[in-house]
Amino acid sequence: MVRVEFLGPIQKEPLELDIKNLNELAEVLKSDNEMQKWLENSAVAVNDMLVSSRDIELREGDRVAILPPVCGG
Amino acid sequence: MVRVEFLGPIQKEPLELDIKNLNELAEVLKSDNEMQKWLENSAVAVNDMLVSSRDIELREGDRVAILPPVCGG
Amino acid sequence: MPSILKEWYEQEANSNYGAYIPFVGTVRDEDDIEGLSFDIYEPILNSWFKAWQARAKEKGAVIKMAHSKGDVMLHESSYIAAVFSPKRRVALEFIDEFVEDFKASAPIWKYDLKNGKRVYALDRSTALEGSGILK
Amino acid sequence: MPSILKEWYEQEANSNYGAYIPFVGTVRDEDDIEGLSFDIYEPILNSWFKAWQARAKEKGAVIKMAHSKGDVMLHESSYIAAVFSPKRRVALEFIDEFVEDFKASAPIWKYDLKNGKRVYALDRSTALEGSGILK
Repeated sequence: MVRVEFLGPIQKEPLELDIKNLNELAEVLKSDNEMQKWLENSAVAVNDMLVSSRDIELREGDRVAILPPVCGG
Repeated sequence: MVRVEFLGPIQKEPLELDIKNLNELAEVLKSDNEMQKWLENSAVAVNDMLVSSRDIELREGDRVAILPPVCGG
Repeated sequence: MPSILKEWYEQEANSNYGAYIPFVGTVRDEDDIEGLSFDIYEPILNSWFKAWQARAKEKGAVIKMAHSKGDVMLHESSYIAAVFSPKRRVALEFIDEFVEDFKASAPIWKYDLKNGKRVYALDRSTALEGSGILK
Repeated sequence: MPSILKEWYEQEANSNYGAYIPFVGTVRDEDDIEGLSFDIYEPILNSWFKAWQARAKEKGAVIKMAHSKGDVMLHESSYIAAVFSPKRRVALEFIDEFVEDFKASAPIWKYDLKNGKRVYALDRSTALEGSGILK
């Protein structure tokens, strides 16, 4: 299983998903109405490393984080 | 009379000169051996305003300052 | 003044740095807010900051940072950073680059506190690099 | 830490500035010096600084400055400046421009203290704009 966490203002509980890559994650999240608005402006981290493409295989135990727009300071 | 002061590292007592402009001041200072090395890299203030050309008339009571290279901080 | 500025200064008192430039960000009274509130995702913030510490070290400099979590009221400081460097030019450039990248890259989310509620400051927020890959 | 940084901060505590950036210049231990020493010509320094205060005001900012006269020993601070501004971008640019112009334009002369003597730091000094008109 892969754990997916939603950070900051995204009001959504973590998911435990049986997925093999970020393409499969995209399909799951696109079907979620409340997530659609966040997909456009959110970044993705796999095991706390930001990734720049969907071309990432996921393994058992990986953690994915969804990061909406930031504003520190 | 015009008072001429030498600032910072220029080891020279102030002068009281009977001069009408900065051209006359230049002539006086050029004839001073210890001043020659400073003329090239020093700026000039008249009544505490830096001037950018010699084209300045001086009046009775004016104060001229000679400012060698600076290094604050 | 935030006491951490003094602590940092004392930590480096014998390090022979010629320039010390702190940056202090304070919550302004504007738009009728009561304050700001922040969420921080520390694992990514820490690795981002470690990369900046390595960049500082390459230049013979040191960078320090502190950020508030949760609520910060008006006129309180929410964010403090500082660079120490042998030379002023490095320090001036470094604090600018660091603070700008902090705004663009640090995984921190800001909320206005209005009528006791947290309102996500979407219009002042910046999408992280690589955002949108799942859309 | 120089206590004047705290004083300045407290002076502006209720001014609603969002960014506070001090610059602290400290005497480094190098070239076997015992310290530095400074001469200042205050009338021109003051008018130069007033012009910068006016520039700061135009941008809604405030600039403060203090510089030592006479001897400053190793690891002591000789020069402190600070900018307060509503916005960070103005503050970051202003402190950089101010400190650089200070180096190039402030009527201050620096001496190394070596073996108890003052040695003018000509090689680190900058001729003021308009220098050489009498040569």
